[in-house]
Amino acid sequence: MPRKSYAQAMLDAILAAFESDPTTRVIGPSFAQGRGAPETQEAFFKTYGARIMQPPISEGVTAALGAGAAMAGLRPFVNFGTSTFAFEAWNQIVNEAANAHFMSGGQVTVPVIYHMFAGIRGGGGVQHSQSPQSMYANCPGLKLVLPASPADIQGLIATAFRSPDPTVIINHTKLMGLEGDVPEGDVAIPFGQAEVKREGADVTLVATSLMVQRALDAADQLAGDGVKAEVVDPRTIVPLDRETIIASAAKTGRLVVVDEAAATCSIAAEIIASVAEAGVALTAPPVRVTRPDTPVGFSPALERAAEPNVEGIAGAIRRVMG
Amino acid sequence: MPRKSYAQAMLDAILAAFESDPTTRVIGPSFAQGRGAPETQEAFFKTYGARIMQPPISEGVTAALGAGAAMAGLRPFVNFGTSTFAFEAWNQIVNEAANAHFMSGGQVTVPVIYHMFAGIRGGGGVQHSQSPQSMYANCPGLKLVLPASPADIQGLIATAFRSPDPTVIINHTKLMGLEGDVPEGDVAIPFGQAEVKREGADVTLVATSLMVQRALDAADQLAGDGVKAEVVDPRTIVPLDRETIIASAAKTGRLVVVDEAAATCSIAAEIIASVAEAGVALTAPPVRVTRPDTPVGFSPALERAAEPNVEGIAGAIRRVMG
Amino acid sequence: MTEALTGEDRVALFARMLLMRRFEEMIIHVAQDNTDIGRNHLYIGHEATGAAVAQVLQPGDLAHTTHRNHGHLIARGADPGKALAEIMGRAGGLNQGRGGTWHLTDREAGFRSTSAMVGGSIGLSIGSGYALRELGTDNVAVAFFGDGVLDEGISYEALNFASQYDLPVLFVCENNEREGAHETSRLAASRLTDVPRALGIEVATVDGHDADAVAARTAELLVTVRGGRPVFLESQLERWPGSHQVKPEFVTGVTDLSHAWDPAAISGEHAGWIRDFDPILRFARTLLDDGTASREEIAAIDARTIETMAAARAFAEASPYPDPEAAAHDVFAERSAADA
Amino acid sequence: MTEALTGEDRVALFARMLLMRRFEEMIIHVAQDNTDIGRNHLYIGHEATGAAVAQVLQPGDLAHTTHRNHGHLIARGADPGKALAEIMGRAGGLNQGRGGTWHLTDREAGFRSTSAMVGGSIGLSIGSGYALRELGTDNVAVAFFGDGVLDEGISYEALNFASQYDLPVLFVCENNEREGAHETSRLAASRLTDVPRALGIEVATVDGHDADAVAARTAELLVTVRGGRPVFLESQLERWPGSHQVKPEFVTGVTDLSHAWDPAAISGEHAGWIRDFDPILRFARTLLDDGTASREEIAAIDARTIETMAAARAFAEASPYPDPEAAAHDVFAERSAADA
Ligand SMILES: Cc1ncc(C[n+]2csc(CCOP(=O)(O)OP(=O)(O)O)c2C)c(N)n1
Ligand SMILES: Cc1ncc(C[n+]2csc(CCOP(=O)(O)OP(=O)(O)O)c2C)c(N)n1
Ligand SMILES: [Mg+2]
Ligand SMILES: [Mg+2]
Repeated sequence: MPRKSYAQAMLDAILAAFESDPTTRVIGPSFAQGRGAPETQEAFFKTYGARIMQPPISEGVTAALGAGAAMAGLRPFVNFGTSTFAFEAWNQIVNEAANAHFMSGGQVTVPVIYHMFAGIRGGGGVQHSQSPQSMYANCPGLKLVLPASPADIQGLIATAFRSPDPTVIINHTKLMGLEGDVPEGDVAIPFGQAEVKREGADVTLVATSLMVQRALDAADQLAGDGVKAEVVDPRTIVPLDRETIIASAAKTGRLVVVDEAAATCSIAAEIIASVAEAGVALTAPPVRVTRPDTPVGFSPALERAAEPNVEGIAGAIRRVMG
Repeated sequence: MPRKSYAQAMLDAILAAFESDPTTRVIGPSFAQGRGAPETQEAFFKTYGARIMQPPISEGVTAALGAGAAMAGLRPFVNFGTSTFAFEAWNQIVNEAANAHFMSGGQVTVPVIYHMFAGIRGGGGVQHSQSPQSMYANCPGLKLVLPASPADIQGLIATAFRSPDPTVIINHTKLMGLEGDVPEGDVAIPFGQAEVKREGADVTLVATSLMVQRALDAADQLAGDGVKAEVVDPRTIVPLDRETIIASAAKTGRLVVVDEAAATCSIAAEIIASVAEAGVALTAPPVRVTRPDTPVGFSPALERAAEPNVEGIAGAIRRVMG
Repeated sequence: MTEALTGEDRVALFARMLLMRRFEEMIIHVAQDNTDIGRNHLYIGHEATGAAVAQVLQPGDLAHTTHRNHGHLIARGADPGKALAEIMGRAGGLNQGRGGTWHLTDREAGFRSTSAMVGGSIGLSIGSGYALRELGTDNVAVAFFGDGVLDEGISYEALNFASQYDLPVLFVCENNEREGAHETSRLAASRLTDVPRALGIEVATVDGHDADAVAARTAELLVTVRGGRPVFLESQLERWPGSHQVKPEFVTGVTDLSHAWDPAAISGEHAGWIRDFDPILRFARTLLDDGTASREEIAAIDARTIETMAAARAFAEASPYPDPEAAAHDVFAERSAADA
Repeated sequence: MTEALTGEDRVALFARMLLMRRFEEMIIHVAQDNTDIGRNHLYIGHEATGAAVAQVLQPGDLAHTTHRNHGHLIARGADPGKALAEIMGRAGGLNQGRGGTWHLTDREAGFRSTSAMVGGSIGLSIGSGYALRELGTDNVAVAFFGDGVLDEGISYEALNFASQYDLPVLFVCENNEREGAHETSRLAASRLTDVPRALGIEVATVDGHDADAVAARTAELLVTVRGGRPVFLESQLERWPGSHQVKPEFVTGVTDLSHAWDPAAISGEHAGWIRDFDPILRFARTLLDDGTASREEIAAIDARTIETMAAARAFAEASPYPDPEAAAHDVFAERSAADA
């Protein structure tokens, strides 16, 4: 399998969609945040310039354009840059794009992709470090994708470009440089299928996005102490593969959930609640590891304090191991 | 104690704040949605017209105005009408008002109240029936208030007007006509104090907003079968009185959570997760009763299908009672 | 394409307007008999705009409308029975009962999604215009919206976007605001058209009660739009006296076409509006005056229209409410294994 | 209030501009030595605007600025040491290290909250203007923002709002966009000022490299603003060649004041910008030419400024990083029993 960076895999997936489907468009082309694969990006611009549009700084109408164009037969990949910029388009995403298929009685489909970078990225400060995934997860009608590896981003973007539904893809800025193996050929990864990224019998770690990498590191660290952690990556939050998560928790009897968004009403809460509702008898109370309910300060010291890290995850594992 | 409607209590609280504090303002005066207390409203307009402003249909700048004016010394009560209209102001609420105190290193306070009507209201259709409470709960820096009774709305608005922090108040449209006893005098209800609205030893029902009334009805209904349900109303979601909730769940050993928002990443999930994390040993798996993860269709038949109702709550109680 | 409408066209245009009016009157009747249809924003008084624009559009042109959408849908050929069924929340409705009055949608008639958010239609129209251009069609997008939409920042963004990128969008603003009344908008510009004009968009203003004028002006403007430049048309309207009602009422009475030839018979509180601003009576008068139609022909059209409405109402009332199961259908077009 | 600035005022204005410039140069130095200060948007080249506006404001006037805020804060008196400490993420920073470069805030200097969202400052300024009026003060609000803000719908909403409600807001747009370059904005209007003008707001345009002109024009406009009408001032700027850099670089070199009297010595790729558009050199030249200051006085101001910067840097570097505990402080001004 070829090895490539997350940024490269992302561009390759967009490129492949552009090659096979003439209705694809990119709206907002600064989609690698200067973080990778510049040659591919340049080649992409050269080949497909006419299908790429740089909108004004008008996120509201840009999101509406994406939804409207999707209804009218295009497949736009709308890139907002930092996820908070899309807050200017909240109504267009959660109240237009998300609802149109249902509201029209199924007459229209809205195959638009809304892509954004999120998370504590290093110096982003209070207004550029958010992780809005749970807000989107609470909006019916949007599919929600959090790719955690080069293979995932390539395979999930491939699926997003074939999906008839509006899809929000949230990429963690810090993942852009991550290297990994990516299968060749048709790599589409179906939505709603969690991946067990590491098997283990003692404790289930459910993690999303960058936190999958942190959870894997924590699992490595704990392996030295003889703790066998299983790492489950849901990959898509909507639809959510509760079955795989619940089965893993039932197997290990211990649950730690790691997500970078603020704690209250987070994906971490959702997963813990789903396992509890399923009646899984856990050996120890589940633990969530998230950003606390605080904005993220600019200072590196404050970022470090807010960001879920390997030590925190390892600590949570130790806690549930008793 | 005088008996009055929810709408009346709401207006009385605003009136009292206007009387005692000359820096209070109302931005967006259609705050009773034609649903009650017209005389008080008229008198209010007459006395305080100069402190009431009707903004253009520009929710973004209206929310920014509220935040900016609060920073500069006023106490604005900004009313958006239907909660989805505030989606046009998402960035101004969650990324400006919510962050300014923290981001400035505590130099500024933002005592603005953002008020909105939410929920399945009868004929609202897909775009006017949302319950955005969990989205706000996931945004650090906003206090979040869901008053469920005339006494609560009066007492919580009183507190909101004295609070230095940005506060989102979500009122369920269907509560406006509800009658109840309201204490006289200084009725401020502190944020972060749940109220046990009905005591019971067998099962804990945690419910918010209109669902508190539904939960009380279900508790009544089940009392006939000898089931003693305790109904806990958190009243504010941020801050959340987890202590009272956990204590009640520990006492009864059974938990049903009722909230009208879509299920995934909801307040219901948050409460179930909080109880699970606290290690409360429940006799039966907890159950959430929410709107499913669907938009709310217009037809009364579809509203009824989406809305958590007394039968659904009673069913959930029976399930946890085994 | 800019040729004047033929007599036949004009009679068809009149019939279209009357269909729209009788449809809204039927809504008032239903609202009076039925409490479940929510808050309706009727199109009464706007008919000349929606009908004339529809008349000069071409198949494949996409239109977007607002909370005040009934007339636009009917004008472009939506079935009145299905439209009424939708407004009544029935399974046989255009949107299977999911949309209701604010969201009437008919793909066949060129409506892909109807938003009730102020600013919804104008935003989506940018996407339609862009797609129609990119797909290499000769079609255009039309955004219908009220004066209130100019209060929202997204309207400004949409106008700027369309102007920047030469999108084939016709913006139709139905301005029913009374000078200084601030009933549905609070714009500091002295004229609505100052905003699009500042953004380099060609603007035009038309008397929205004059069907001939709207049709002629729109046909002209569409040449520019099909050529790849957006255009902004303001249709100036006198607000129908019933339009502020939460629940529609017959404030101006059921339209009596004989008022077209017998204005002396007009009476009541709102006689002024009926006499001077009802676009249906006005157009009927014109057609009579220039000999295009006779009283008998007009009466016959009305009779047919009233029959159509009776059939529509019968259809809608016979349509069942949706199955509760349907409440969770069509959240997504594609379901996955993880969906319950 | 509209009297011309005295010689003393003008020298003070020059000193203010130089302080702003040396501050940004210090940031470049720090960035070169320190990887932790993130992405900075420097105010180099804009100094005449921020300094001149600050010079004619009054105590109590509230200002709002953007991601490109350093100059505005320094111009209104923020401590350079605390400002630098903030940019370096230190506990002794203006915002205790929570804000960083994009959010410098100093209540004493009249800044309540600095947003890095495009459109943030202009929105908040409406609230400040409204509050200042409602509280019965004679003060005004100022919104500083770039040309890119006119792309966002909220700018249009803000202008409309201010015009509608006669709010005392001075809108200062620092336009550093090159004709047709679309580097920071894509506005279809032929001039930026077409938008506020369409909304009934008085507009003015000034050469943003000319400190005297900005001060005089702003002082004039503030009379209108204090009288209760918003005004829109466009400051036209030639983009500093370094401003597109993600990490600031010395593309134009450390400012050499002797270039004011010895332009022949200017060299390098960007000599044109330095010679024609550097507002500091230009103002120094004017002060020399009209006899307001001598070369020696200018050199002495510079020496003091450089000393101030040395002290600022020493202060900032000695300031510790915030305590990790502080990451959860001040989320709310009021904590409750339910807070952990
Ligand atoms: C974003 C948003 N804000 C507020 C509303 C509430 N609202 C519904 S109709 C309306 C007035 C619209 O006026 P206009 O666009 O002129 O249309 P008209 O009803 O006059 O035809 C308002 C404010 C809304 N639907 N959406
Ligand atoms: C809502 C939002 N969208 C996008 C951005 C990203 N962004 C930061 S600065 C900038 C350009 C701003 O241009 P302008 O306002 O002219 O200011 P300048 O940098 O030229 O001084 C953009 C698009 C943002 N910060 N906020
Ligand atoms: Mg109107
Ligand atoms: Mg600029």
